[in-house]
Amino acid sequence: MSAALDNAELAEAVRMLRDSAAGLASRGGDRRRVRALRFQPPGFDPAVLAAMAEQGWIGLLLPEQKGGAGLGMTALCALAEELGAALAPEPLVPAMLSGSLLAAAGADMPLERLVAGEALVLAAWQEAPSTLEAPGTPGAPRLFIPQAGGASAFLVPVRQAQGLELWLQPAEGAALQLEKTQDGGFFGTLRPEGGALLGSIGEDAVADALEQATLATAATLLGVMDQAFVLTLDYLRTRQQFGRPIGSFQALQHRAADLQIQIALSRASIAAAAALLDDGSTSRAARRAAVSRAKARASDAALLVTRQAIQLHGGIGYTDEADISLYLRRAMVLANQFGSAALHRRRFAAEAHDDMLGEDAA
Amino acid sequence: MSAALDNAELAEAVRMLRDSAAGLASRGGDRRRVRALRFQPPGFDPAVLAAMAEQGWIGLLLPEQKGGAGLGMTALCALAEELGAALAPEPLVPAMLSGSLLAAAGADMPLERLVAGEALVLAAWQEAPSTLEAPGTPGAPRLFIPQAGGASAFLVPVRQAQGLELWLQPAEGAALQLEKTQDGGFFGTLRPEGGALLGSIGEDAVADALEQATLATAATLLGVMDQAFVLTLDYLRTRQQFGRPIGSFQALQHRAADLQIQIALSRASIAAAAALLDDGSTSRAARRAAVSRAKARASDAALLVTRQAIQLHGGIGYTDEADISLYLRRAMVLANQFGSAALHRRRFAAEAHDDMLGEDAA
Amino acid sequence: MTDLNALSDEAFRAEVRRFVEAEYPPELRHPPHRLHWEQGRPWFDKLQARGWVAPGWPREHGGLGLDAGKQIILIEEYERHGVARLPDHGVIMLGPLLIRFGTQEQQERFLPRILAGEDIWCQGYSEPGAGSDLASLRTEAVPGTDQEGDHYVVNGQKIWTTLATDANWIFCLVRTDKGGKKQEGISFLLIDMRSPGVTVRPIINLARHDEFCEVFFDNVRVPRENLVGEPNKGWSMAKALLGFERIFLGSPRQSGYALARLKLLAERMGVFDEPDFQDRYTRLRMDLDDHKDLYETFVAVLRRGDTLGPDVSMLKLHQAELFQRITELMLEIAGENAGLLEPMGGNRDLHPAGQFIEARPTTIYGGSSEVQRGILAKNVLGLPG
Amino acid sequence: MTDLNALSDEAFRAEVRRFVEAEYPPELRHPPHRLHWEQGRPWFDKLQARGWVAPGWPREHGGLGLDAGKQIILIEEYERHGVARLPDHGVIMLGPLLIRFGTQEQQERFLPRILAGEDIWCQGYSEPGAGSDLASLRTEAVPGTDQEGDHYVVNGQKIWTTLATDANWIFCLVRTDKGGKKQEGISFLLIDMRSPGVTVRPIINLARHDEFCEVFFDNVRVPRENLVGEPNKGWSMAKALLGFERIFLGSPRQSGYALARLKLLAERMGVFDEPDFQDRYTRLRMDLDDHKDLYETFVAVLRRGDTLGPDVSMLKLHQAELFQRITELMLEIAGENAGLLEPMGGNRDLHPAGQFIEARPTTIYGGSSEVQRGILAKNVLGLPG
Repeated sequence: MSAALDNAELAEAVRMLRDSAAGLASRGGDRRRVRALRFQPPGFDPAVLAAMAEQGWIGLLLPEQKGGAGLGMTALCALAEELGAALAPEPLVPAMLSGSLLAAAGADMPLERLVAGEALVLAAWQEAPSTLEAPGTPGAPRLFIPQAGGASAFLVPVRQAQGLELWLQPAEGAALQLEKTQDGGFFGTLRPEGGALLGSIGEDAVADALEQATLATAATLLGVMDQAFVLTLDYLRTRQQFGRPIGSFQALQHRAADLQIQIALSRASIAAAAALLDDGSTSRAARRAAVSRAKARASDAALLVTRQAIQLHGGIGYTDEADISLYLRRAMVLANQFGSAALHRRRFAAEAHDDMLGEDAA
Repeated sequence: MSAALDNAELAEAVRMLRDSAAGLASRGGDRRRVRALRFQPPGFDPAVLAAMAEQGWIGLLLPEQKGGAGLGMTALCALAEELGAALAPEPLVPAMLSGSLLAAAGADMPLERLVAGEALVLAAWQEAPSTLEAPGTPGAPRLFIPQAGGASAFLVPVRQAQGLELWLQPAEGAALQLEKTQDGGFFGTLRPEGGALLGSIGEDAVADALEQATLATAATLLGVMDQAFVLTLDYLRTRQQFGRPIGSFQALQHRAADLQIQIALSRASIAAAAALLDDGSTSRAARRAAVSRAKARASDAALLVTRQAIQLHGGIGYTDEADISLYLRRAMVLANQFGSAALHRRRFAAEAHDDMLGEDAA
Repeated sequence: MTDLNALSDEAFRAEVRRFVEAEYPPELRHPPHRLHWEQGRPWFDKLQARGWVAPGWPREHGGLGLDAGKQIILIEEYERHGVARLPDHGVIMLGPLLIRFGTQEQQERFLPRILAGEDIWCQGYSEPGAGSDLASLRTEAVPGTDQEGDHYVVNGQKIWTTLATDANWIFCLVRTDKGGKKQEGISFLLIDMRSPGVTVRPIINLARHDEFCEVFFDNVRVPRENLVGEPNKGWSMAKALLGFERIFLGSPRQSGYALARLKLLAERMGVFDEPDFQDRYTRLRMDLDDHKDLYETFVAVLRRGDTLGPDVSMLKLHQAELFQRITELMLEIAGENAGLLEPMGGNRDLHPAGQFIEARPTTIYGGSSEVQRGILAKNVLGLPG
Repeated sequence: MTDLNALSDEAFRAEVRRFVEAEYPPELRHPPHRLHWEQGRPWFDKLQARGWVAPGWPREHGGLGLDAGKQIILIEEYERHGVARLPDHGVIMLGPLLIRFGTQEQQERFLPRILAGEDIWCQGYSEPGAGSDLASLRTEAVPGTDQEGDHYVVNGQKIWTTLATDANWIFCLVRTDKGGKKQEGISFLLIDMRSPGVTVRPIINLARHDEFCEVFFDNVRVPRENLVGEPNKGWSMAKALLGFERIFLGSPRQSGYALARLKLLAERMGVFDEPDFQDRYTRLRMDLDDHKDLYETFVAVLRRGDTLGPDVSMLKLHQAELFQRITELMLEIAGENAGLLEPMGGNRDLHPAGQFIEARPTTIYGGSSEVQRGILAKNVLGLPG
């Protein structure tokens, strides 16, 4: 973990990650690629996912002895933000989630292939919408598997008397249904059946892996809203109406200021949660509260910013051909993944300690 | 009731009421009077209250055979709006509430004196903050009696085995505590003791009287916010900054537009509730839902409008000497009287029928 | 034909309700998008058979001659039943304008073909450079004369033209004089879309529907007699045309229907009884009911025979934002379904993403919320420039 | 004196905490209003005895010479303990300005008297015609010469002068040149308030406290040597003075304390466990914690020794509005107590009306929220004029 890195080393690692992200999927540049992949199975480019694996990103969080980069959440959040800004449709965060589960179950072989980009294994853990619980009900349909059409196999947690087991079910022959998503990808519903037992896995390991995926999703949303805002500011500066740039109208300026504050709050909240997770010494409750706060903020802010981005673009914002619409669609897909804002507010209320409060009040 | 009047007659009665209100306490003109009465017991001018009685306002809702004017809630709401706009501190609505209770208990003598303006009898019904329940607990302190320092006697509902009784307790010698309110008036807390039994009173009669007082308070709030908005628009048109009237700044214009919508919604909601109560043929649940909706809207909107009125006045708005502050203070006092917005939302949720919904949805 | 105006409001409402319940094609109720002409044709045929194509036109021009109160009832019943809007710019916009400003020749030439469903009209006002700022439009019509007579040559582009692909005629605001104030020098021109030089390109919108179009004019020849009213007076004519239909942009029906779908979704997601949801749902219900009361005060103005003032902007603003807030709550409670392209389980009433997207343009089109707030501030509240 | 900068942050924080816990008068913790000089005097004496009057001034001028990181810790600990702000414009505003722009004579004349508590300074910037628009100020200083030497004659009025009744000196921005741009022609002048022609009128504010004043100047003679810096350069000097203190307008402490009081009130009113309240309370807590994280990113800038950019406006904006939202919820749950003039049952921490009112000016003073949004839009987001 990043505890091994000092601040300067971490900052350098983050800078390098952002640079390589820009090489593979630049913030501003590849919306043509995104459009070309939309609604065409599997909804992403396997070659790009393989290139991401080559960069070491699927193994980013894994320790070096497992073939990983040994980096932490601060690094992952930077990477996720860049890929969010670039609207990269490749399922990197789901692949990393699988990596964490495989590592926890000690399943070295599939892990090696996943990390190397040779096989896309996707976790089929979810049995209800907007949840962070993986009950592992035998036979229950597994829902909302992102970009499921591109998987070579699925990881299915199954509850047995003695605890959770992790099963590997090949995609070939699986009862899998795909549904198109707003951003051009595909959610899969899997009816789990057969496959091979990989090993048992602890509840805490599953919870931690989902915690990491949640925060990485918040960071992805940060990239989405940030880049949508950049495009919107460009539009406000250049689009003329009533004889002047619309960005000179005070009501729109004030709205832009409010959006900027929401983006800044999201960024600060995500960075603080990442630092907390990387610290390792904090309690599980504190980590859960921080992650929930970051995800709730990012989900609400991303929908607000992308919605307002459409509004500020006026008529053109409501066309499918305007790139700004791609950001709204991505935000719609990610906002409730790994828990809606409402779920995370409830979790925060249950977990957070009143650290700012109380001591000074009579 | 106004059922006896046709639409044109009602409109004429409302017009005349508004005119006479303007004579006694004009919308724009008597803020000097209001200031002079502030924080000086009893917090209002008994001579003005007597003049209101002479106009027939205390008996406005009472049938003619009880010495009343036989008008309905549409008329009362118009009057209350005018008096709210004028910030009149006289406790007209509380006096009318007493009138309704006395009439229901068949206590003709005190009613006559109240309606004639010879004695101010105030209902001491409330045992908790923000409530519309009058449990009548014997001996329990009665709270938040408006302008209690000016009462000659209190009406105390007391629950007995057979139902509610109405007692008349003289103010002289009563255990009464006064507290200053933001608008310069006084809330009284009465420890009920002794007095004379006036008669028994039905639960429904109490509930109906409180319903009417609630809606009249919403209308008072409408007058408060409306006049605060008028003053604010004047200020926006005249106050110069950065070389032009501040009302020409788009962000302030848009905020003014939003406030106008809230005022219009309040007015429409109150008028509809008044018409419903005057109709008489609607169910109790529908009446309760309509009154709650009107009061919730008026409470929220009045606080919003008066708060924004302070903000739009800038530094001067935060001085006690600026008249605009009087409207905020009045709104603070009235907003939660006869139930806060939160209470009325809960009541609405419990009582309202989904009349706009359902039939067309699959 | 019975005089519908002679019926009581209740009798007329019952009459309309009977008609739509008996005759309106059930599969077309509450369509998620504007219908194309061919899709709505069966309903048009029913209207035509009954003589109900143009409720607001005077009877001498083939309309029903309904007063405003009856027209409101008609539209309320259509909304209640979920009757689709047909491509109706000819009936709603052009007809009244020709009846008021057109020559007898223009009336005789165009009105019967609208009633017969032979001409389908679309409206060419907005331009890429002039969205909310309509007065700055640049599509240009230059007068000329050739062997076939006086005409205009039109060059330029229109955008957000609703259902232009279905139309054979377009009425346009075009610039005929570049001097003077921007609002002046604009004329009202009727253009046959089959003329050489007219190109239509559909625009796919966020709902992935092709309801809007761009229309390009490249040296299009338009006969002089297709000018309506005086030259350079088109702007004031178009504004005068803004009739009582503006009230329907503020109708509570759209939000009411959305709220019913929100409830359905909340039940499906199992959150309907959760206190968080109940609190927000109750606020929305109260907003809707208050909106309905406000709407009725404007309807009362029309029933009295008065005309609407600029304060009707309030209705449109509040309805659009209420509709949006309802669909935003849908998105929040829908879990991952918020990201689906198609309805949940194929049920059109369970499509939070679609309804959320459907609500987006309501604050943009028909005068954006920013423009409406400006109108309220300046024309209603009297705030300075 | 030990070098406080040499202590670790933790040791320094502990040192400050020990000091305030031992020495700060308990009855002055978390006062609802700014303290008058005489009320705060006992605390000033403690600071003076310890040499802590001016933490930010260099040691050669009698300050503690603390770096920004240490100063932040000091203020955080003061805030945490509820230490009142004294009338401190001399220490916070004037001192640093004289140290940077004043002559040696000015420094020697004024700085020691600030440290000794002999001179109490107030700040004369705002004027009735120039609230958010400071550059348009009109208080005028006309140069002249008489038998006693070069001087200015000052005429005009200042407003919102904090605690002017307590002060014997005022530093003012005055207009010395009416030509050119509004920001130019403004000079920085030190005025003895005991001079003939100076009148102070306290303004009672909404909290019914007299913290603000008007100050009138009627032909006030001010010696030439009381001018700081060059004539007509006062505006840029005053702007240069906007130091890291700006961050404290965005400190989470005020909202944190309000939230604690909200919780107390909710418990007292019996609504704390109600789901409606819990939902809104949780949102406010999350807002506060996110704000704290954002605040820390600005603190980190200062700790690195960098200066704050205009984006610090975000902090002030968000904190002010969060504080207001917290007190608005107080009002909503307080029932009729929302209308009381005094605290509930005499308990200062249960005074929803007072706290609601206390929150009102935070979006007006110190750069109104409207001005802050303009700064963000133009100076941070680069939106045009």
